Amino acid sequence: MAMRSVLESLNQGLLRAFTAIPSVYLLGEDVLDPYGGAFKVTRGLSSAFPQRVLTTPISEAGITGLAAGMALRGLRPVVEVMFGDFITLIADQVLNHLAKFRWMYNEQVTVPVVIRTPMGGRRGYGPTHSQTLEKHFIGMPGLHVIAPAAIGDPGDLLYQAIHKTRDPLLFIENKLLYLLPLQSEEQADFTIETLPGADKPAWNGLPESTFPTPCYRLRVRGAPPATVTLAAYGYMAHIAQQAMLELALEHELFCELIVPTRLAPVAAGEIRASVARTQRLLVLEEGTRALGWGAEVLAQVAEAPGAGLRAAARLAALDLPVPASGALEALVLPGAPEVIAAALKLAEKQTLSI
Amino acid sequence: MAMRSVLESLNQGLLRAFTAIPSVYLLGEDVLDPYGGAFKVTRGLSSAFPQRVLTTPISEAGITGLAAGMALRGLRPVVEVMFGDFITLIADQVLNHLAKFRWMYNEQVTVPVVIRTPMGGRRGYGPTHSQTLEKHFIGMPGLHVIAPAAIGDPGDLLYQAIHKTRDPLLFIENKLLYLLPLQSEEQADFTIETLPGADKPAWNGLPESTFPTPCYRLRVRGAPPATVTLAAYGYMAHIAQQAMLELALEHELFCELIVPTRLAPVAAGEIRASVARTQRLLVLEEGTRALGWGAEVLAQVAEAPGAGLRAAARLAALDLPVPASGALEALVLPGAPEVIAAALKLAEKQTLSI
Amino acid sequence: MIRRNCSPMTEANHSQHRYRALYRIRRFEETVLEKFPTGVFFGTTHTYLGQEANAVGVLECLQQGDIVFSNHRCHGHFLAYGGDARALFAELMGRATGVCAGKGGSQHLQWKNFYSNGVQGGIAPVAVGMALAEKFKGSPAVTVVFLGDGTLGEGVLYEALNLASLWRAPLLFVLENNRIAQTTPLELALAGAIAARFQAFGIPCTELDTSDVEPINAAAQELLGRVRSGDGPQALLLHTQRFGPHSKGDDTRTPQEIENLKRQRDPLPIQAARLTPEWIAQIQAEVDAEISAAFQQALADPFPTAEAL
Amino acid sequence: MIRRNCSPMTEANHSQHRYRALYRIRRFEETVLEKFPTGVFFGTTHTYLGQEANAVGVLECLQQGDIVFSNHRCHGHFLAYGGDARALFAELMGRATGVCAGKGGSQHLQWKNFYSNGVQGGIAPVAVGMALAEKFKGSPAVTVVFLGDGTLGEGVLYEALNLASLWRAPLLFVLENNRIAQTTPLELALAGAIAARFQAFGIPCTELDTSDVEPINAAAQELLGRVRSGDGPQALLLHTQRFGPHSKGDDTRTPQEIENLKRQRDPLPIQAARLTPEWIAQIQAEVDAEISAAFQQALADPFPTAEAL
Ligand SMILES: Cc1ncc(C[n+]2csc(CCOP(=O)(O)OP(=O)(O)O)c2C)c(N)n1
Ligand SMILES: Cc1ncc(C[n+]2csc(CCOP(=O)(O)OP(=O)(O)O)c2C)c(N)n1
Ligand SMILES: [Mg+2]
Ligand SMILES: [Mg+2]
Repeated sequence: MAMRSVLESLNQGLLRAFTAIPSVYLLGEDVLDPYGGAFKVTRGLSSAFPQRVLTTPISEAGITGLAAGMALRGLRPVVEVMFGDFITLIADQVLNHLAKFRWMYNEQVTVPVVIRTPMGGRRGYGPTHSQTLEKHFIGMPGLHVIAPAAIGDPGDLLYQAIHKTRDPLLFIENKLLYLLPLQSEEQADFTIETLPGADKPAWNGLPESTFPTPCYRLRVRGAPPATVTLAAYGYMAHIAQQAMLELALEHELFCELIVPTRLAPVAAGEIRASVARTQRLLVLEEGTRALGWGAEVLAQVAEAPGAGLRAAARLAALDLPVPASGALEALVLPGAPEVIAAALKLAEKQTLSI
Repeated sequence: MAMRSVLESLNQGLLRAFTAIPSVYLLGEDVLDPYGGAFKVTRGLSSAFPQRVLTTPISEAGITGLAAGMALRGLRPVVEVMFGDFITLIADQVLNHLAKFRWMYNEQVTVPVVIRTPMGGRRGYGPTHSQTLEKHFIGMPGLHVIAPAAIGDPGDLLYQAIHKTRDPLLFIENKLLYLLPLQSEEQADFTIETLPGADKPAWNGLPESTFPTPCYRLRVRGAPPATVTLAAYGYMAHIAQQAMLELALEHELFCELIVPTRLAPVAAGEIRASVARTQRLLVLEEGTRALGWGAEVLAQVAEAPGAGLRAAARLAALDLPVPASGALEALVLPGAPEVIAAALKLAEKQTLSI
Repeated sequence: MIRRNCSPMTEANHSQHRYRALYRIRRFEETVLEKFPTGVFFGTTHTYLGQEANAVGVLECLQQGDIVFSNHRCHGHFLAYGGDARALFAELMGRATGVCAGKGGSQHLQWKNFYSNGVQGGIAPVAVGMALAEKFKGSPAVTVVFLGDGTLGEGVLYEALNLASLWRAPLLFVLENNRIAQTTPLELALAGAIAARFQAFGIPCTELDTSDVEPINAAAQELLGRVRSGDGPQALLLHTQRFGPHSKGDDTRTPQEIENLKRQRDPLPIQAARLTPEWIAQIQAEVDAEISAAFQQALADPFPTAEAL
Repeated sequence: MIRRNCSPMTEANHSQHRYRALYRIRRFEETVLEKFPTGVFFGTTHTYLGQEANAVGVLECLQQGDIVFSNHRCHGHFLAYGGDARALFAELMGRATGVCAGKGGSQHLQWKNFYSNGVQGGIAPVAVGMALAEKFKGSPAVTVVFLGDGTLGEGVLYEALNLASLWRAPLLFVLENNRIAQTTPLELALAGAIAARFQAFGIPCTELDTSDVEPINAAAQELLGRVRSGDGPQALLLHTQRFGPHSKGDDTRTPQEIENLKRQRDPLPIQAARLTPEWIAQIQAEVDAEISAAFQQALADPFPTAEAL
């Protein structure tokens, strides 16, 4: 069997959802075959389910609101926002409508809407088509945020989300993930463990999600115990893996990488557990730093009693728009060299403090 | 002279800006006299400057875009968003237009727009009129966020922002601040120091703001050195003061309170400096916790080499919409009793760890 | 006028029924404004005084399963839909027995197929989605969404009009044009013409300028008939008058102006003219008792506790 | 046809000038599509092939200080505005000499009074604000904003129409209707009629269905004349045809369909018919040389470095 890509996996997850669940509908721009969506994740759907795949006008807020209404009336709509840069246009629908309805209406309704969108740069698309904006949506009460990496079964994660969520859910797909092959537990260079998910997100009042959102731990195969914890999600996990190999081979610095798929409610338990062993934490993210996912992870680790944290840092995009020129984009977005440098710096602290 | 309220101060700051700067315009819903805006901050402006005060349709995104265009062509527009809950509607204009233009257009333009909006609950306005949403806007490259407290001269801060900013700036006014009297340095119960603002925000590439955004340190007058640092902005600073008094008088726990007015770029240096003395930090905010201002402050403190942090915690709203019923609202939003409890808990850690 | 969709009544008790519905909203809202200063309610409120005939005329046409999405000025719609006065008072008072257990408050109601939200415009696409969902499910239910003239300023409304029209959503847009938004007169907020806004998206718009519940009901019947028979979305533009302040005590119009409006446009005397004085007195007495009891019961209801979170 | 606003030219060199402007865009865009596979450009691009007469016809009417706001499909507008081909190539190549030093890329240009942004719809209110600013400052400058048919889906556009009309912004909306948005045909995205969308907001709309630069220019002159004389915003609806893919290689239309479009609607032969073969040859040769030199120069330009951040 050929190795599946993340794109194929997601596409199959959608097809599976449409096949298994008659109440699933898709709303998105340019999603009809033969085009099948700007990034082809929806390819084949409109041919197989012409009645339930709705290609829409360029109306991100409108179709998100439509999906809310459909969900309130018993359907399970999936919305595709063509570029994640445009989730700003759905912010009001998500925050003041979708994510509020269930609690504000005293649990008398549910709003099972999955909003999928591709994020990320490194393709030279420029300042309005390259951003990583989920940080602005993580931390809205009532909204789940999930992001697959090229590990496990992203399509199944999407399927589960569509099938089981009772709340609006933002599903973040990094553009560069799409063509990566899926890694499995027999990965040559790494051991990949699926953590028990002991880390049920504590969400006041709102019952937790009803499907598993796996968290992975990766180690370079055969490496000694790690002295640095890396935490990353999505495509940054892939970059982290590249860096880990080089850190191990060239610098004899051994890391373990924690890759959650759940971003909201933020669940840092598995990261904390790793840090309890390594005492050093480097959080990676492709978005800008301030009030990012990394800030929350670091804050949760710092708050925890007896965290035993000896050094911590974040690596994120520079606090700038994403430039179009590849020459500048590479400077603004964090890559493997920056991860390596940051990890070495963190490890130096170790040397110094001994 | 009667003590001025924050509302009077802001109103006078606006009047001063209109008087001194002919390029200042105001755009907002229901801002004309005699009404003068939903919270009266703009009262008197339209009578004095009828040509430059534009009452608008209910078009938050539209008027924000208009302001961007006006600013690109040399004016200094001020936008009032009637309730901060609706800044979700301007998210795309702010993030993908206003805040991007200067850098994306290679510094060939400036976008001096001040967007004022009232945030906050405790008035029973319910889930769509009580939120504290600035956390979703802090951390957008190119956007400044500023929030006055009932300390110093909020009107002057607003005036400076309108007069001097070269970038879009979100000015957050908590509704319960409006009627508070301004505190000055001769405040009976507290000593109030204005910190030197050594803490210039490091904003890659984007030159720093060109006007001072003061940061205050408050201590209970005559109290011994503090063993806990509190950090808060806006109305939460007022709540923190109430708690500090009670902590000092009833529990002999002495805190110092750091109150920044600049929220973005996030500048935690003065907080770090205080924590270096106290080793204990409690960050307070009225918004929900995840990826909030407190997360960034905690992360910056935890990252700093030799932070000497022994205990840290955040106190924020529960991760829920803000309920209308006062009975529930008081449970969801953090008040002085919660601050006291959290500070005592932090201090107990101290006892235990000694 | 075909009333095929209404429960069978004789013309006489039909008129009585309508008067009762109008007067019930009136008394409820008067009570709200009267009691607000006593501190029993949380937050703020937007009363429906003067616009009662719109809700009563339109919602009388609803059939089992039909859906209503309302806005900030939702008490009248809720009561005309059949909502319970005590539950609504309790919601305004933040009690556990409220429509949403006190979580929503005045602008955020949900009961059966009735919904409201306090963000201008955003409800329009949600209502379109509901209408489409019922269509996709093969249900005969239609959706009615209430909007104010000021809300024509919000862009998302036009996205909703386009989508509703493109996909023939079984939906009636009811635009209540009271010629004011908070304090802003229509002229300062609206360019062009309201009806043309709907028509530009291929949505027929019927316009009415009356406080008489009868023609409003007739027009709504007609339009909902078209919606039910698959003609796609329709718009009903109701020119109307707000008698009260926007919320509480924030009216910038002169008392004289409002007195004039009341003299010319009060839906209650218009409907009362169709009843005997005895019936009027009886209905008023019954409703006065209902509303007063509802208020007192709500006032005695418990506040929600931490478990409600 | 009054050409009071145009620089004085004889009819002959006017035609030559226009042909040059059209051909310059054509050659630029052809070069972009041709060279894209070689990897010299970053990201993606949206070419103006087929629509050249719109930019040339409209922007010929600009006067000193007038403002243009353009969208994702901005190369043609930029070149017709007078933008430098080398700076545009350099921007697409991410070079330090680009229009915005490589920061913006294909969709994000700023030079003199020309601006573009790649987010559909959001530019409309910004353009209204610019127009108003010039009016408030007492400047005679007018603003032109270019929008595509697909962008009629975005709600914020209608907020902009309302505000522009209410406050009589000196602004021309140019709606380029190429009947497609990315891959979505107009029929699947638009209910009602485009002209009515403007008219509903009190904005007069002039409609034209031609690839001939002359009538487009005449209409633009007429409308900009009205804008300049304080008549408020105007709309020019240009039915047009996109010859190329949406960006690169993503055309879902049949080659046959596109061939037909080219045969019927190419602005270049229409304008060429007004010139002698000698002039055509000479202009083509000059422009070919200009574009080719611009490309080569840009290719030799340096990339920006960390200091540019
Ligand atoms: C998005 C948004 N902006 C502003 C407000 C504040 N607001 C509440 S009601 C109102 C006026 C609404 O006017 P209209 O639509 O005419 O309804 P009416 O009050 O006249 O019934 C405003 C501005 C809001 N609720 N939502
Ligand atoms: C807000 C937003 N949504 C989606 C897109 C992606 N997108 C870029 S161009 C385009 C089609 C635009 O169609 P139209 O307005 O007709 O212009 P044309 O491409 O035909 O010139 C789309 C959907 C975008 N840039 N911005
Ligand atoms: Mg109104
Ligand atoms: Mg098009």
